[in-house]
Amino acid sequence: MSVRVQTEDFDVSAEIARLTGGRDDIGAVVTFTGLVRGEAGGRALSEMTLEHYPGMTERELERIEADAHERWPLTGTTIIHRVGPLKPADQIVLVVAASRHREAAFEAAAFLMDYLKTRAPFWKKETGRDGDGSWVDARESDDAAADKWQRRPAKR
Amino acid sequence: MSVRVQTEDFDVSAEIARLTGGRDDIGAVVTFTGLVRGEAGGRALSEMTLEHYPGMTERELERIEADAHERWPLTGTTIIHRVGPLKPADQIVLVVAASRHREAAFEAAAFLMDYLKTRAPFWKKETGRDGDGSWVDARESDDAAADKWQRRPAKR
Amino acid sequence: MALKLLYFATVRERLGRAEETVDVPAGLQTVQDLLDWLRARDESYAVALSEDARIRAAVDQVHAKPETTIVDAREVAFFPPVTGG
Amino acid sequence: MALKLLYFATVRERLGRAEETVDVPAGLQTVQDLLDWLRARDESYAVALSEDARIRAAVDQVHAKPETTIVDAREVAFFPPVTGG
Repeated sequence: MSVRVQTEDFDVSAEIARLTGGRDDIGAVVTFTGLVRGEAGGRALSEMTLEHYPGMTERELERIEADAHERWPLTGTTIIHRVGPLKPADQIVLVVAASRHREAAFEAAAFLMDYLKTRAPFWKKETGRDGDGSWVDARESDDAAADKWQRRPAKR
Repeated sequence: MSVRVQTEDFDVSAEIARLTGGRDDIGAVVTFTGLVRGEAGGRALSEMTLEHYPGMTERELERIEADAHERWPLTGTTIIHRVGPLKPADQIVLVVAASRHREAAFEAAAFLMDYLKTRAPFWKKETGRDGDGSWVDARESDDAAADKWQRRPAKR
Repeated sequence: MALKLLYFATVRERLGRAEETVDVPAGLQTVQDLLDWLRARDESYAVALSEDARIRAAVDQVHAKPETTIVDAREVAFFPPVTGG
Repeated sequence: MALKLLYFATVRERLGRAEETVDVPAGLQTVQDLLDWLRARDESYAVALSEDARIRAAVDQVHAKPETTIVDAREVAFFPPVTGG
């Protein structure tokens, strides 16, 4: 299990290798990479700034990760979230879930993202090409996505 | 859309970059990497050989990929499957799905794997450390996983 | 009781500060009590922590509800719904 | 009618060959007809293409069912259920 909050970019292959290196009991690795889009609600963006709550962020991500390990038989997970100023097409977030079987890896990666979106204390501010800054509104669909895991059975 | 059947290994980061490079309308990239496990049914393995049906394999993977693009609004997909002799911990298969939103990327990647497992003409032969070779049996759970997409609604 | 307060995103911008330490009356028991006390204290809090703004709170770096206790808390944070990922 | 037959995995190993071209009687209409004809032709086919082996087929590189036509087909492949991924 590993959680990192950083300004630097990340390399997906290197993060996969970090989980799989030196072992041969992993059959499936699923990664999710979130990227900054250059447009939001019809507005062209020049920058996206990620604010967070140092200390709580790491603790919350670790709780989410531990929750995933209780629900699925995982051989490893990684969560990396960037903070600070980012540009369109930059990578923002990476989630990696490794398991013996693909179902657990897929479900755990989706779960980690759904929970991260609604629980980890990050806030996005978009700056338009016109120079105007505005905070991103939380999406109700993200709450619904996180809520659906409440109904799911445990370990499979 | 891109399909490759090859003996060489692949690099996940490079494949992500191939889909995202030069554009800023992608918000989510999901990858699935399948790896050779060193053990099967309690037997330690020394090698796994992938046989396939040249020509049909590529056509079938392209059909599966086109099917995913009909079901979800994807900005790009990649399927790479290795053939020939592989060792435990080697990468076997890569699926990449890119979209504006994470739900489509996650679902399409899972769909591609489920369909690939039941439709693409590959066959695995495992060689134990004892030198005995045996063909892998198809799992009924794979058929069930592929069947569940028949009940899903189209484009979202 | 000295309590560290932290503000993020819109709340931070509206208040014009990221954190402060305040002396809160001993009678305050919950996050809701603290919110009500702050709002009554100064117009700037009433605006920044307005009920319309869907303000969320964390007590000692754990997500909190209005009824969560703040007794013995070291820090309380106020912020809008999170938007990471 | 000259038809190219391809065999994979267990079927290939049991038959001892990966492909062959056979002259099939004009009356054969479907994959099932072809299977029955092959099985009756030689004991080695009866074993390699045994009904117990859950044999699958493809006609001109498209998955086929027992009732799929082989009229005008260029190649037919027989193999066990696929196990890639």
